[in-house]
Amino acid sequence: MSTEATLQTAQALLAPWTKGARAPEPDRLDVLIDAADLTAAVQTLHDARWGYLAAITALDYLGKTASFAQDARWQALMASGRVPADGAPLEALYFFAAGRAIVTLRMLLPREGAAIASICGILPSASFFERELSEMFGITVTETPDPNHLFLPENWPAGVHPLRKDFAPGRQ
Amino acid sequence: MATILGKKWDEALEQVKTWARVNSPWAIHFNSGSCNGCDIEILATVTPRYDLERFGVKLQGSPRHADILICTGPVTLQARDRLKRVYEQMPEPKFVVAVGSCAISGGVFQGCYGVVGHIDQVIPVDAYIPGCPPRPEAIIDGLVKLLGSLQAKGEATAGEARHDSATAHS
Amino acid sequence: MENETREKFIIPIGPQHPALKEPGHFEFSVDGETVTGATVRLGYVHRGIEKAAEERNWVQDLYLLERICGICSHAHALAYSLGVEKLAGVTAPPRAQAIRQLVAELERVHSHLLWLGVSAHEAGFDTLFMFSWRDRETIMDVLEGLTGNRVNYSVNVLGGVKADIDDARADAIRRGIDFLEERTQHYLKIATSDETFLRRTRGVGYTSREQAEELGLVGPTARAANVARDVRVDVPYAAYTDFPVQMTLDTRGDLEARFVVRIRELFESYRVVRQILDRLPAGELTARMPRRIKEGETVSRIEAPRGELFYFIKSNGSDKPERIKVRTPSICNFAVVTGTAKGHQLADMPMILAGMDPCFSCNDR
Amino acid sequence: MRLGAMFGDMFRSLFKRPVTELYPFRKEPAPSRLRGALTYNPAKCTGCQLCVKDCPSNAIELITIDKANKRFVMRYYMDRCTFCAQCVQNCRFGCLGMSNEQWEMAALNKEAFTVHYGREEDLQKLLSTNPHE
Repeated sequence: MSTEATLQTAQALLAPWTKGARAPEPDRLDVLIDAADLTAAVQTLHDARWGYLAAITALDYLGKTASFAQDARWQALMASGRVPADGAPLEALYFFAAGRAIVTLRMLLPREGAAIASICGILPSASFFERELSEMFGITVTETPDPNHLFLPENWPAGVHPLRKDFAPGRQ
Repeated sequence: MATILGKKWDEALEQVKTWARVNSPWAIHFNSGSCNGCDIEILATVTPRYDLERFGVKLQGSPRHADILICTGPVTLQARDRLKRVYEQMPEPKFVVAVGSCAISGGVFQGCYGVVGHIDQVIPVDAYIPGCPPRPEAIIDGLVKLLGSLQAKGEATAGEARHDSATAHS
Repeated sequence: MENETREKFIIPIGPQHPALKEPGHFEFSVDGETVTGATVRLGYVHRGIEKAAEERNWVQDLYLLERICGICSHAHALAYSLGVEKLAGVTAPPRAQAIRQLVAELERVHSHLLWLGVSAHEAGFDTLFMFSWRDRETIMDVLEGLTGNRVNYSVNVLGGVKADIDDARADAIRRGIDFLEERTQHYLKIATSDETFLRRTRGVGYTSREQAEELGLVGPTARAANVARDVRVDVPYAAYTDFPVQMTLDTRGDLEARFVVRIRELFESYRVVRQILDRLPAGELTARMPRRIKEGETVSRIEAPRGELFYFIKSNGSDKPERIKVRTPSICNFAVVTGTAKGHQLADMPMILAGMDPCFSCNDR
Repeated sequence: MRLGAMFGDMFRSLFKRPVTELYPFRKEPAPSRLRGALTYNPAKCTGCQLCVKDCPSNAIELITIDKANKRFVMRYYMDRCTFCAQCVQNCRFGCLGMSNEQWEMAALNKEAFTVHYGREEDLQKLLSTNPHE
């Protein structure tokens, strides 16, 4: 199957939850979804045996809130009243790869109290990625089988998340 | 008379100690956050081509058996206490060799949040081997330099004992 | 009844253990000698490279990221440079791409031989350990002569490579490869025929194809379970379109299959290295790179010796990256230890762990 | 199915020349491209600072003695250097290089690792103004 066809299959599969889609590169497809729909979307990809989970990461948009003015997900988040007007969002990225094609599920999360459902029930291999996501970005992954730190020491201060933009590494 | 014999005995003992220390130093290797580059080069020095055992150096698993602590890498948050503990467990006299640029100064990892610093901010270091990673020959060179300094130090101590016994005799 | 009354016994191994040269902590819960569960704790070599990469410029990051791992340093540097070049819209010249692939394959040879020795050591087969490391020095000499350093070759620059290959050097590489090919034949024979060694590998650490896919394994560990996943074939990068490789698969899924797959991959590497040397494209070594990289995001994937290496790079248009995500192959493959440990003897655990070729410094970053 | 698959290798090794190199008693020349300590040619330096800018580990400092006459002294921290040769790549005037002779740099104290490169008179001038360096 060609890369385009593979991507089209994924697009069709994910259509029920898609809030927007874009193709940043010829072999990539970014699908914008709501955080609440994550497990359903992953389940669909998994049931259709579409690709494998390549990575999970997140981005911090501190000071870049303006770039979301047109984003439906951002408006929905603002409407929910969970975000202070100047609170820059976090964006969780779930990469799935099938051959050359890469589909990225992108979800906006509020900065305070960011939470996302675990996909370990569908893909057990996500456990390490979810542990990393929660300690590095402070995104709570609900019902993940092992919520402990993966990389950071046990005595790492609570509420400090190294990969957020407001973390400035000072010499210890 | 007893003191003279005692001094002679001390002198001989010092010489035996130095001989043993210099001819068969056992080493333990500790990775406190290295990229593996130095570790595989240390491993390469004990394999047939470089064969560190020519100098009596043997890699040991237990700090209790080791005379030399070979450290690689910058010290990470989680490795700091372990490095200290391994060092404290080693019997006296003990010597530390820092292998690689990051073990000496932090190298490229200076300023990373997971890095506490370099080896000599945590434990005292006796020999430094720069390189990223140093060639196995350079590691041997560093160890030979360290053993040379031990020999010189041992001879000086034995010399002192000899000097003392000479003054006691007169 | 026995099982219920018996207390669960947990054996911690590590972080400082004689089996591996790197710190990692494992906890095996055991019933007698039989393992009933395993967990892993990482982070002893966590330096915070991803964060540090956001604070340095694009060129400095190349060398920082290269030092994520000393064994597959070229894979990291290559994935990063290809990604940044893609973002900047620059393509490295064909000669540079071919040299990159050549070094990548030589690195695979060094890594697999290293692994062969270390895992033989875990099995108590120190003769094989010493012999394979003796022969590995051939490839180290080749790499040192070609790039100027035995480890952390720093052969990449953004936009190309530093080291060129002339005829004399090509001959030196060919001589090294010829010698190693003969030795590798011998090692393949040993790994598949020595009775004592097979007792340690045959049927140990078995994963079925479905299990391997479920656990998300990558690289030789997955290919040993017949999962056809190889970035070099699926998404050819550098010069892999001009010098393609064959995927090496095995259906058995146990430790022996992992040995066979890795050793057979060596032959494929030797073949490709010869092919590149014979048909090395002429031309420049570097293309000009801008200091500031255009705004954008990209994904760069590489087949490192241990499996798929995944880079996500985001630029904000300045001379520093906005975010670099590194997903290393080992973190996917750890599932093979935690997933298949159950039911094995405790004494087999070091072999199973070594069989996936773990790299803690890759994981922890 | 056989036992002792490597006995043959071991037996043959007994009659072969040992593979062990006798370093440090016999030294083989290092490969020509080996990246050892940095070398600096003060006559060619224009003080553009490009080497300093891209150094991943801040191993180089370029001290200006007299900008108009292009007199610079390079302070090189050998202990920080990662020997990546990016500075050599960056230098457009060919004043930097990496020595394949100076790579046995082990020392028993760290002071030995901070070295100054430059013209003799510039070095003296620098060291006289900074007695601690």
